[in-house]
Amino acid sequence: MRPAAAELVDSREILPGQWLQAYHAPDLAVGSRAGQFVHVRTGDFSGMVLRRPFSLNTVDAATGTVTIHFRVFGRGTEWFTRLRPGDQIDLFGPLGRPFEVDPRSRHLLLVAGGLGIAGVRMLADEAIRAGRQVTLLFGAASAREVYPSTLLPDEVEYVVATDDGSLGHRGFVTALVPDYEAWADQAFACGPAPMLAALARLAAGRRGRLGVAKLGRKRGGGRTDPTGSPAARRKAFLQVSMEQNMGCAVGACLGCVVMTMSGTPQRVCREGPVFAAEEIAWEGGW
Amino acid sequence: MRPAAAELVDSREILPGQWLQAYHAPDLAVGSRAGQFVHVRTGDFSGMVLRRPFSLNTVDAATGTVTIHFRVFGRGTEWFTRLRPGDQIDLFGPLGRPFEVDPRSRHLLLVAGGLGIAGVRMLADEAIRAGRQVTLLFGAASAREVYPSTLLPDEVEYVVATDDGSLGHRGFVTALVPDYEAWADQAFACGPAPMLAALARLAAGRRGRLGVAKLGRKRGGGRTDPTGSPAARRKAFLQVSMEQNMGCAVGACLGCVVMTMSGTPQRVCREGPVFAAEEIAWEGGW
Amino acid sequence: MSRRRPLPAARPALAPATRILAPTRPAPAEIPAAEVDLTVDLGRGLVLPNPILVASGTFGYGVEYGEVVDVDRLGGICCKGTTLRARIGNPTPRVTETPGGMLNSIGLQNPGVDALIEKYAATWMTWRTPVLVNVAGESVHEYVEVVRRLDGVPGVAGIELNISCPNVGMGGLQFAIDAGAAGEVTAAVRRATDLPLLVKLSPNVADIRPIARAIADAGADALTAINTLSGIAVAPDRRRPLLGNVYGGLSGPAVKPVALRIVYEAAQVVKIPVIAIGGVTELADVLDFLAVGAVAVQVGTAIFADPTLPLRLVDELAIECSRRGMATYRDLIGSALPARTGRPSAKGVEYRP
Amino acid sequence: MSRRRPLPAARPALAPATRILAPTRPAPAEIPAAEVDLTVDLGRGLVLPNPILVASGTFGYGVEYGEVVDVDRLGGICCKGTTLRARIGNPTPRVTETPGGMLNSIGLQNPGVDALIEKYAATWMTWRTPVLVNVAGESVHEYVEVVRRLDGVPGVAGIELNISCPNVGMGGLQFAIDAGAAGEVTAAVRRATDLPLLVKLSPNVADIRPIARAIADAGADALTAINTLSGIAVAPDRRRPLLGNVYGGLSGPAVKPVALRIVYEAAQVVKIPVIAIGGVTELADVLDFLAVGAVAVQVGTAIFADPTLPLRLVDELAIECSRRGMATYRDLIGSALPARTGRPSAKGVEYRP
Ligand SMILES: Cc1cc2nc3c(=O)[nH]c(=O)nc-3n(C[C@H](O)[C@H](O)[C@H](O)COP(=O)(O)OP(=O)(O)OC[C@H]3O[C@@H](n4cnc5c(N)ncnc54)[C@H](O)[C@@H]3O)c2cc1C
Ligand SMILES: Cc1cc2nc3c(=O)[nH]c(=O)nc-3n(C[C@H](O)[C@H](O)[C@H](O)COP(=O)(O)OP(=O)(O)OC[C@H]3O[C@@H](n4cnc5c(N)ncnc54)[C@H](O)[C@@H]3O)c2cc1C
Ligand SMILES: Cc1cc2nc3c(=O)[nH]c(=O)nc-3n(C[C@H](O)[C@H](O)[C@H](O)COP(=O)(O)O)c2cc1C
Ligand SMILES: Cc1cc2nc3c(=O)[nH]c(=O)nc-3n(C[C@H](O)[C@H](O)[C@H](O)COP(=O)(O)O)c2cc1C
Ligand code: FES
Ligand code: FES
Repeated sequence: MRPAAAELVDSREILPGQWLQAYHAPDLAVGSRAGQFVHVRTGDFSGMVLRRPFSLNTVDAATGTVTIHFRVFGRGTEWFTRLRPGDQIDLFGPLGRPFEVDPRSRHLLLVAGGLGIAGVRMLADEAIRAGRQVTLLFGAASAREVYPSTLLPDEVEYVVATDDGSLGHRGFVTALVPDYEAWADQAFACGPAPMLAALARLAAGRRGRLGVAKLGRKRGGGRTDPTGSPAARRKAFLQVSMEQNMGCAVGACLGCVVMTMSGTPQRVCREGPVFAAEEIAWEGGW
Repeated sequence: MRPAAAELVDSREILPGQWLQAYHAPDLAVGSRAGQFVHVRTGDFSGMVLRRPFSLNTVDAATGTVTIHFRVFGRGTEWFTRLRPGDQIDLFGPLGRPFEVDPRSRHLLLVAGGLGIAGVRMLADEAIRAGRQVTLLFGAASAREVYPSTLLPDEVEYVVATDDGSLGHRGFVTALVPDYEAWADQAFACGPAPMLAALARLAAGRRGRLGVAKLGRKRGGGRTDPTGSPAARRKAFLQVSMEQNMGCAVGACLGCVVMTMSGTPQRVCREGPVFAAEEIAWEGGW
Repeated sequence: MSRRRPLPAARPALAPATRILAPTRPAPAEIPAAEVDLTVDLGRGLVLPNPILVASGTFGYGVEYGEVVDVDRLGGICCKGTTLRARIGNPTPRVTETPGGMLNSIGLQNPGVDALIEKYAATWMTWRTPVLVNVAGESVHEYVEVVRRLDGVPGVAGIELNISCPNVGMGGLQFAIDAGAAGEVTAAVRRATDLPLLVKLSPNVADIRPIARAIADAGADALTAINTLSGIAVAPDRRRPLLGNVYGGLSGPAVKPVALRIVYEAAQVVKIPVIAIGGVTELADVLDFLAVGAVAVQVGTAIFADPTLPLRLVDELAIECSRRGMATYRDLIGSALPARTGRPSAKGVEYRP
Repeated sequence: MSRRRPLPAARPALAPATRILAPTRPAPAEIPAAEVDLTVDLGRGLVLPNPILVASGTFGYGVEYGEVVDVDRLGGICCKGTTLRARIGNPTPRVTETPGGMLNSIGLQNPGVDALIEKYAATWMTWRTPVLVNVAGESVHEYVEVVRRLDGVPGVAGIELNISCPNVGMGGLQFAIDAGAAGEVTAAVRRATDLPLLVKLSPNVADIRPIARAIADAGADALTAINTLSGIAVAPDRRRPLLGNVYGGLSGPAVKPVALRIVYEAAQVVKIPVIAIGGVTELADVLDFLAVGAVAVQVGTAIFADPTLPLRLVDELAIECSRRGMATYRDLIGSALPARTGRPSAKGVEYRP
């Protein structure tokens, strides 16, 4: 975790208003894990004082390349699109805690809503490298916002839902989940908060519907890991990657918290951005 | 006078920290006169809300090119140096009132202190085109800050003074002026305020030293032109180009005034930047 | 999508339905932009053609930008601050840039009210755009006297009282920082004229609400907010403050959050309209200020960077309404205000970092 | 210079001499940067190793940036605001960017003073850098109680009182906006501890000087200024203010002119040291604040963009002094203040736009 100079290698608009940028950043490309993020500084002369957080979309240790995938939302993201190959930029990371895959999980269900794909994309690479099976459920408003399958590893089973039915299932991506409930050992999701909340509700009912959750049954009444610990998260069926506006991204400012079931706010940048779904107080709590 | 898109054609550091930039700006290149300036906008995403004023250094109506010559002073000028050929920028101008040369003047003395060269540079072109003789007295701290003679028309008589004597006369450029007092029909100056004030004192004493001022003697007791009018300035021996921090550059904000002998502040952007030396209250007056 | 697997039969979305991306709302019936009602009725017969004004001190007397801006398409023009007698203003430098903003200390240089009327009123009369004369003074008497001379002058559409001036009668305390003084000067001017009367709030106070209330109670027709924040800059050689007058007023995008707060608070405690000023540089800023309760906005500092901005904002506002199927921009006002504004919140004061 | 004509014989410069470019001063005897005295003596035994501190709320408890910043080279650390009992803080969003600045409304989330001591004091004790605990409360009693618990705790080098909190005993008015309340809470805390006591000024007031004086008279060892300006932002859908708490505090470069003004005014009316905060992003800002009378500065918001900034400023300040032949950075303090500060100017209040 250091502010590090990175050089833009490639920048492409892969979907309307959505950009994929590759940076040469060897320090980041080694040791980063799926679910972690970088905090990116905008131009020096700008009136923009805050960095912008982006998920590590992919990393390639061999070439020292990391990619981010972002949507043009406001001034900062607009500014990034103006960078040209060769431009230097300051990427701070890797930050936050990664997804934790149970060593016994064979079937991983990834659920992404829109830009949420950037949050789980790297997990697909990691899982396939580890010989796991991956199904990615992807939801978007319409066909023109659907993530191109060419940007996914061949091994990924890719299922699409669109709100208007212009491609794949018509409706919300959450509607696809029950079909995979039994198949999946674990699920990992990133996307708009309402989508994550719906998934959390589904996950909470799953144990009842399936009888016994596949994972954890061998553990019987053994010791319980403290909530929020990597070990506890590793056992969770559903892990979600959360978003919050950030100041510092290292846990210093308490700007980025989410309320948890324990009644204590947790920092997305430090305890997150990945949480077990059951840690989160989905209805708020302030 | 309009905000107009201009494209950077060429950008060079001609002296340490001093840049010469050429812009393609056909609208500006026609009808602009020596002494006028442009108000240049900085980058859109910057925290810099004000434009920056620069003298029109040269204009070439044939190619539609204008140049500015500036020193890197703060954030804005630093930002301009980062522009690359092909970049678009917004030049607002031409603004302000030009130097007024008396039609009868054959010998023009230009006096420039450091960057002040940018304020009188274009007058040399205009004068030579009109068949006048031009001597340029130039002062700088040392040889390394002396404006390259290669950037001047061949017809210009170029005389240099440096504070440390590393090139030309040792001392202030003002010390050179008396030698040309008799030769010059009119003088035009741009540079630091103390230099202009010293020149103004010299000019005020000139009439006494020379007996009768060369210009104006034929007019006898005729009508007098109102102070500050082009006609009145045209008769002044010494015209100076003044600087002040600017807001609007069109006369709306009253940010850029200089105090005049009449006790009313005048706007550098509108009544100036060129003034007859005798209009200015050199000691202030607030 | 070659590798898409055959989908299970479509089924109803799970309850409660979740929306993954912005819902595709039913497209509203589009109103042609030219037909959107942008007029602002401020009472006493003052109807602005649109809610985009130019702020006092940044647009001179309306004539300076003449070659660049078609003044007749503006919603209104607040001219430079005017006093009873001519003023030469403050020593230079008078302006400087600051991060995201600027400081100015013009010191109310102006020719005095009589010269103002002589020089500009006839021109203003020929304009469709109302010109509001921004009035300053150092005593209640001075304000009243200036306004009296403006009363009935054709071409003068209204008054904007700049009360961020020292009240010599109160030991130099600004009228604007004291509810009593602010109310008193407003009431006195109100008695002196039937012209539409706008009063401009200063942000340099701990709580704007009692001041806003006092001004409204004293008979103002509208509030304008904000004037500049008090600030300084240091000269490059660091031997003195940079501005000739030491103190300057901070304006520009940097102050927008403060302006939003003041408008938000004032709009909740008064019934008269509030016109917002402070850091407007794009349509989003206009929409933000309308959302917190402003009926119109003034553009100030941003004019220096882009004189064409105010007119562009007029067009863009009409297009925005048109796109959203709104027959009038007024539907945008107050959308971010709390639903019940009955009991004024004490939050402004209770703010904790 | 081929075309240079033969020069007339050199002659003495004309009187009065004019300087065309910056005079080449005699080069001062250079002091090695490492030997420049950067220490700041705040009294009561609190000596900061250098005048670059990190501001409360932006550097957590000093441990969070551990991997990136060598805390032991900082001049001081002001930790996050601490209250008597744990607080969960405000609903989200809690931060957002604004032009040249940011708004925050953390709402003083903190574990409470006892947990703070338990979790961090032992670590702080091992640091060379003094840690000042920023203390907040809603009544004089609460402040006193928190400070009492911190008194004598090894690792706690001093107190920074954050008085921008509502005083429940005064109907929610902030202590910081009222000279009486500010003096009262300072005096009460002063009686409760011998720890070095810094009190933090709020810029959200019409006149800082009576408040600064009241705090100094009540026995504070130093003032820190400024806390954030009160502001708001609007949510993208414009149906509500963006921050969960509606109000937030504005910080960053945008507020620097206001911070400079407050420091400039405070430094002229109190004899105790003033520590400046507000928009420091580079050495020039540090030099500006020293010039208007600050003895040290705190870096806040800028840390988020560049955590390495504070340490770079320490190095750059030493180099600047070295370059200018100064054996101590203290020669930079107050260079832009008026020569005679005897009769406090009324200018801050007299400001006119
Ligand atoms: C851990 C994490 C990972 C993220 N990964 C991605 C990603 O891979 N791809 C992507 O497109 N987006 C991602 N986001 C969201 C992304 O950070 C915002 O879209 C971006 O900051 C918007 O910046 P802007 O300048 O365009 O918008 P502005 O509106 O100009 O930004 C203003 C401020 O709000 C903050 N902000 C605005 N929206 C968000 C948001 N949704 N989340 C957090 N802060 C926000 C900005 O950081 C900035 O401080 C992620 C957010 C988080 C917290
Ligand atoms: C009519 C006119 C013509 C000029 N022509 C030239 C020229 O040809 N070449 C050149 O190098 N300089 C010229 N200057 C000065 C030039 O405008 C400043 O050097 C420049 O604005 C500094 O900007 P900055 O961002 O680098 O400095 P910053 O210090 O970052 O600027 C901060 C603010 O102060 C203003 N400012 C700072 N210095 C000056 C100054 N000397 N005059 C006016 N405003 C200033 C800036 O415009 C800006 O608003 C001219 C000034 C005027 C008024
Ligand atoms: C150069 C300048 C001069 C100003 N003069 C006046 C004035 O005479 N009277 C007044 O009420 N406000 C004056 N103001 C304040 C503006 O009208 C406005 O309230 C303020 O600048 C905030 O708006 P902005 O951020 O859009 O500039 C002046 C502002 C500037 C920048
Ligand atoms: C996220 C954040 C949290 C803050 N929390 C506190 C706090 O707990 N106590 C306090 O006195 N000031 C707090 N502040 C104010 C800062 O200490 C500082 O006074 C202010 O940010 C201005 O400095 P800056 O412009 O360098 O950020 C906070 C500021 C920020 C940005
Ligand atoms: S962003 Fe500062 S604590 Fe998470
Ligand atoms: S810069 Fe505005 S009047 Fe000259």
